[in-house]
Amino acid sequence: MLISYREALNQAMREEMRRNSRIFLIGEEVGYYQGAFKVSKGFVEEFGPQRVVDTPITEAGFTGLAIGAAMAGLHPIVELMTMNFGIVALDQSVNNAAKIRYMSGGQLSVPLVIRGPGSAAHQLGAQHSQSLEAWFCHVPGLKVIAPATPHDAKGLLKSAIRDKNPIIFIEAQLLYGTKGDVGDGEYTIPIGVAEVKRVGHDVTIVAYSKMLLLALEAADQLSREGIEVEVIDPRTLKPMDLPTIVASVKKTGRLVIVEEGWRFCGLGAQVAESVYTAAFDYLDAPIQRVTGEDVPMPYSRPLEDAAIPDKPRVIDAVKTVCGRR
Amino acid sequence: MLISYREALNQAMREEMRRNSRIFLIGEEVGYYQGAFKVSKGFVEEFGPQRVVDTPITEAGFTGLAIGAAMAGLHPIVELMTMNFGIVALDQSVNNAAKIRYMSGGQLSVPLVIRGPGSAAHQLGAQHSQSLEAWFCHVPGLKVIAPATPHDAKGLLKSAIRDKNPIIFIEAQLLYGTKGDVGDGEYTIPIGVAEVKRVGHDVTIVAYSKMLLLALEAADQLSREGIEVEVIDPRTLKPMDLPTIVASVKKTGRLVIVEEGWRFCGLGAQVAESVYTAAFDYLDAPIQRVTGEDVPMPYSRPLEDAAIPDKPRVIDAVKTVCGRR
Amino acid sequence: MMPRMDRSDGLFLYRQMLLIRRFEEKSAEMYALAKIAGFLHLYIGEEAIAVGTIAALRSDDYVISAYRDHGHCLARGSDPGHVMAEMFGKTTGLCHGKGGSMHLVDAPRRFMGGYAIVGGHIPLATGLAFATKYQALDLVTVCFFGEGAIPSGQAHEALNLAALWKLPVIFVCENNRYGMGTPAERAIALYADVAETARSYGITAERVDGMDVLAVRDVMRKVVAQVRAGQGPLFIEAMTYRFMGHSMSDPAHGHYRTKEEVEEYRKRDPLLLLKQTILSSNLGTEADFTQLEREVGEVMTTAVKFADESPFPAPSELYNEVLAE
Amino acid sequence: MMPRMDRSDGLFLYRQMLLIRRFEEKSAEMYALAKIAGFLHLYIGEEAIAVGTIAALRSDDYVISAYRDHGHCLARGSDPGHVMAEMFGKTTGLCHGKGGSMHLVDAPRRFMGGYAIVGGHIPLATGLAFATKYQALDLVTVCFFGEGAIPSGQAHEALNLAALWKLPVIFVCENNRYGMGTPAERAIALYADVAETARSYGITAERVDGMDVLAVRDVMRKVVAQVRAGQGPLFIEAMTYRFMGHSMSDPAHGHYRTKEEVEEYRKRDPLLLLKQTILSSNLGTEADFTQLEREVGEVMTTAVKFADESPFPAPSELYNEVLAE
Ligand SMILES: Cc1ncc(C[n+]2csc(CCOP(=O)(O)OP(=O)(O)O)c2C)c(N)n1
Ligand SMILES: Cc1ncc(C[n+]2csc(CCOP(=O)(O)OP(=O)(O)O)c2C)c(N)n1
Ligand SMILES: [Mg+2]
Ligand SMILES: [Mg+2]
Repeated sequence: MLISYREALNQAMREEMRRNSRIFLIGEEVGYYQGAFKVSKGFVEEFGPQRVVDTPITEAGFTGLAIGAAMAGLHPIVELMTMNFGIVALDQSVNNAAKIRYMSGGQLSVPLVIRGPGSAAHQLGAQHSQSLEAWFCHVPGLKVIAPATPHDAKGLLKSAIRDKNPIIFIEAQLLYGTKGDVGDGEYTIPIGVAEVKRVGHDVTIVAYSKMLLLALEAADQLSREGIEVEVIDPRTLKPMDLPTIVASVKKTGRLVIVEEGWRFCGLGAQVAESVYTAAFDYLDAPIQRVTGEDVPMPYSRPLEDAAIPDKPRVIDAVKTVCGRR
Repeated sequence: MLISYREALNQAMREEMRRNSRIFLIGEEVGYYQGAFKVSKGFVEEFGPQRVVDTPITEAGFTGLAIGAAMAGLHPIVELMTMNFGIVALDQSVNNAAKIRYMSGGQLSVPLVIRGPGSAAHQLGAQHSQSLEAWFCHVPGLKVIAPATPHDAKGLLKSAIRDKNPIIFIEAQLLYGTKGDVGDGEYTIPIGVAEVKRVGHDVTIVAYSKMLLLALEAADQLSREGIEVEVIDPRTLKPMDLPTIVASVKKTGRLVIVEEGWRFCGLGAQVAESVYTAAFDYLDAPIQRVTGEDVPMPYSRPLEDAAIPDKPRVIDAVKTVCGRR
Repeated sequence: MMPRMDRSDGLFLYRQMLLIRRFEEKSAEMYALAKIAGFLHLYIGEEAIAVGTIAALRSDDYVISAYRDHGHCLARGSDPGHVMAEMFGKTTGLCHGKGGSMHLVDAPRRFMGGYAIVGGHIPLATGLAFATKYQALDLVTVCFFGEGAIPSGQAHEALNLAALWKLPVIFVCENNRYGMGTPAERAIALYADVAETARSYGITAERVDGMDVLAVRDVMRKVVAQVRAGQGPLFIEAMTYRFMGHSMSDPAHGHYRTKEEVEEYRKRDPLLLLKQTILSSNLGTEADFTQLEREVGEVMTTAVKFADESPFPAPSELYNEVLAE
Repeated sequence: MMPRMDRSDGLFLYRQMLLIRRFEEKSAEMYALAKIAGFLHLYIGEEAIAVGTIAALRSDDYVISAYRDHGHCLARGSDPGHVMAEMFGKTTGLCHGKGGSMHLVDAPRRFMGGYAIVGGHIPLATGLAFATKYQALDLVTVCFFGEGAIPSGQAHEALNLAALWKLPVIFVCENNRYGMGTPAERAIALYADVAETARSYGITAERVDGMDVLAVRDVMRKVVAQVRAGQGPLFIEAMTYRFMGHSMSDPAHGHYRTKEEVEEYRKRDPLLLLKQTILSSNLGTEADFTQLEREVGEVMTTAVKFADESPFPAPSELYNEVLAE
């Protein structure tokens, strides 16, 4: 079945909500409006307003409410209209969701998914365009997932909803319309398992979310120039499947990491550091990172384009790491 | 003059507030209580309650207020009772303080210092013990400073207060009582300049804030065992003085990074990645990181001790990187 | 109460509202042509609030707003060409193209910006007011926000600080009855009397007909005088209605309200109301209005031409204006 | 209103308060001996609120608190030995030593934890109540917090949600007149009537003498019945006073209040008041109180012995209980 990323998320939540009445969806405009990006289309009609809960614009309040509900045995899915608004709820996700289990010596748990679009769309300006995965990945007690394809989105969201821990599930506005095959039956994808999206032997690219599509396009073009790129999508950002990445780097000897977030202290720095440590003697050249630029996101299109990784920059980085420039 | 870190901060603010009436201090208990950790001792008496402003427990509110005041030409110093409480004000520091200048095309600026103790003290538990510098360092538009000695604290706080940008100034509860010489006259220390705190040729350690003291102790002990460690304190975490670090690593060929924050996506990952890139051919062994463990901070002393870097671990890492284990 | 108005005054107010109306219509057109991108929130239907409020201010008073900010910026006297250029992302824009529709800033006119995190700019407003009081200036600060911000924690923290410290700030709640697709009664517990929120801080609050520019100006003249005299903050709930969708991605009426409801409110179009008053009190003729249409039409043509012909910023400008020197 | 009370009942309430009093005194002692570390906030003077409130609850109702939580936990019936062991950081502690004084949790007794970010647990309380309502259980949730949390944004977001969705939650504001060193009048705009805060959400609010355990229980019995019957949230402002410093690092009276003020309030010591009532209504004799003292003394001796003799967690337990399997 060829469906959009948006529909894949919709199916995942729908299937799980049918299985388990303790699951509910909560967030701004998730109900009667069908979701700001229409991810929860048809939900309030099927599950009713008790399980599809529209909220006021109070992310700290309703995220905290969801955490409390999880502590009492429900399984909430919090939709953040965009991940940007998660900043005002960060105290709840970090100080409560991530820590309650540990602080209570395992007495309480917080089965909870916080999901919504991260990263830039087109020209939404500085306060609406940021990639905060490095922040979430820094925090023990959280799992972080960022699928790139409809298939991964569906399978991973289902796993996230069945998990007993708080999970940050990062989507992307520009991915919602992209299409992909999700097969016919139900399925889940295990959390913490990367996927080799393209096999190659010259250089490894690690890329996730929107950046995976960029990496695959770049790989296609590079293939025509005789460079065979292996593209790995970690899919789960934390816990990250380092063995898969390291195995590939040991084979290719070269690594490029592509991420949309700010460069300094971005997730790619951690991936690089881990790989350097695990494959120090296998690397033929320093790892290259292609990242968002270290500026608040400008509104103007040419500036925004300059601030976000694009295919030429990925290709450049691959050539650099291959000594072909 | 031998004074405590606490007194050094007090002097820095006092001298600057005497110079410039636009500077004011705002935060919980900074006035009549003299600061939760007595950093602003004597301030309300000298400068009056208009310039030493006690607030309700509303970090988002008063940090935002300070940003607005900065936009209108004042120069606020926000004291966060501890950096942990900065999480509820993060929307203000990240979406407003860091971005307003850029979003306004340079029309507005936000000269502002947000200061307070980060990292763990002793057994304060998970919600009161964390090192969030990696988060702040990730954000363009912020400068981040974390001095380890009274001398650096004073000189850098004065520079921070004279800077035209929003600055996160991270102190440490366990440093407040430590003593050091600050000389006699006024002085400033430039932002963005690291200092070699100990010269050596066998291995470089990069460490900041409390961890610098640990690194220096370890270096002393290692010296007795015949390993001469060069210890560098970046002091400013962003912008980081990479040239000084890289020059040292090119000399020693070995690097250990010590930080108290969580390992995954910690600042050390970025330092490592930068050094690997800049000194790939000079490194004799993979860089070692000594970090906080990836767990919410446990209350119990033996567990807390296990979660935070200590001298044996630093020594171990140095020996590992030197191939001496 | 019969508002005072003479001919030039009446026509001035009408012209201001007309300018906003035509500007917004033109913006919608330009959005359809993809000259403007991102989120675009139109102020059509709400013009009387910006115009009536700002007409009661001095040019050195501060004004700050949320993301639906074109109206406030234009009412403050910003050049429509520079505003349009900003929305085109051009280098001649108010913010050099870095802000965009949601983040207009015109510092010389004391228009301190539009902000896109609901509730997040309200603390900034208290800071502007704090700064004027600190400097013993007799300035007031006006802060515009939608009723959707009423439940947000940041709004409450700011209201408390304003009341506690008697800051010279006027909170203007533009109650257009919806926050995106959510009617106030599904978001605000005491939706029937939003001003009760302010009263719970001891802040005097009044409701005004936000479709009647004269009523708005009257009430604002009164409260501006009170606030300027040092009586502390005030809160105005201006009842209004947005005639268009929440943003350009939301249909004009949507499923959350009926076409009939929109039509009903359109009968109280603020431009229509003022025009009727002017005509019926013989302060102007149809010819005057035809003349104003022509004038404003020319202004808009010039503005769009200016925006269109202005250059885009060069990618090399990306890193400018992140930090102040 | 004359409270209903019989002998066993009166002595039970006294015993509960006495247990808390002696526990807190013992804690202070153990803190001086460095058996307990970190922040330690004593509940001495406020015992009537926890005891009176919890006496009105069913054992399956939920209770949640802030960091001054020993009293609530003990009133809920937790074993003093396990509580003390937690504060000693021992593996037999309620939370295996991972929580500490500020984060006591006793899930079987539905004591859902103490939390240390002021205001941050109030949304959790609405979540517990949401979960019970969702499951159509006739449970109530009681949320304790200090008056210092009243201005916090998270408190307000939670109050609005509770009111909007008529959640079965009772907010109990322990107004001890100070947040650390800040008297309520310097923190809360309408400090003279904190309950006005709740009323601005349409939540019925009452004030009660928090030194009179019978008055507290009476009012709680009434409101618990109302809330259990589905009438939505309620708010109680319990007027009290803390006899000790804010925490162990704050002197018993401090500079922010006078010794005389403390002495004045001590005359209304909740234990004293109840004892007088019991004696004067001939429900008990001095001998009964001597007996209770002995019993409670033994409980405390056993508790301290248990805590003292229990083992510390092994460092190998560090990573347990971060994530649920
Ligand atoms: C913290 C936050 N959450 C969510 C949003 C998304 N959002 C943008 S506008 C809006 C509705 C705001 O309604 P209101 O305040 O009434 O203003 P109006 O659009 O009616 O002028 C929402 C939910 C946001 N910008 N910020
Ligand atoms: C968000 C936040 N800011 C600051 C603190 C530091 N702090 C701990 S307790 C306290 C005072 C709280 O007073 P109140 O709520 O009245 O409770 P009480 O201590 O009187 O019981 C403060 C400021 C904190 N824990 N959380
Ligand atoms: Mg609205
Ligand atoms: Mg208090």
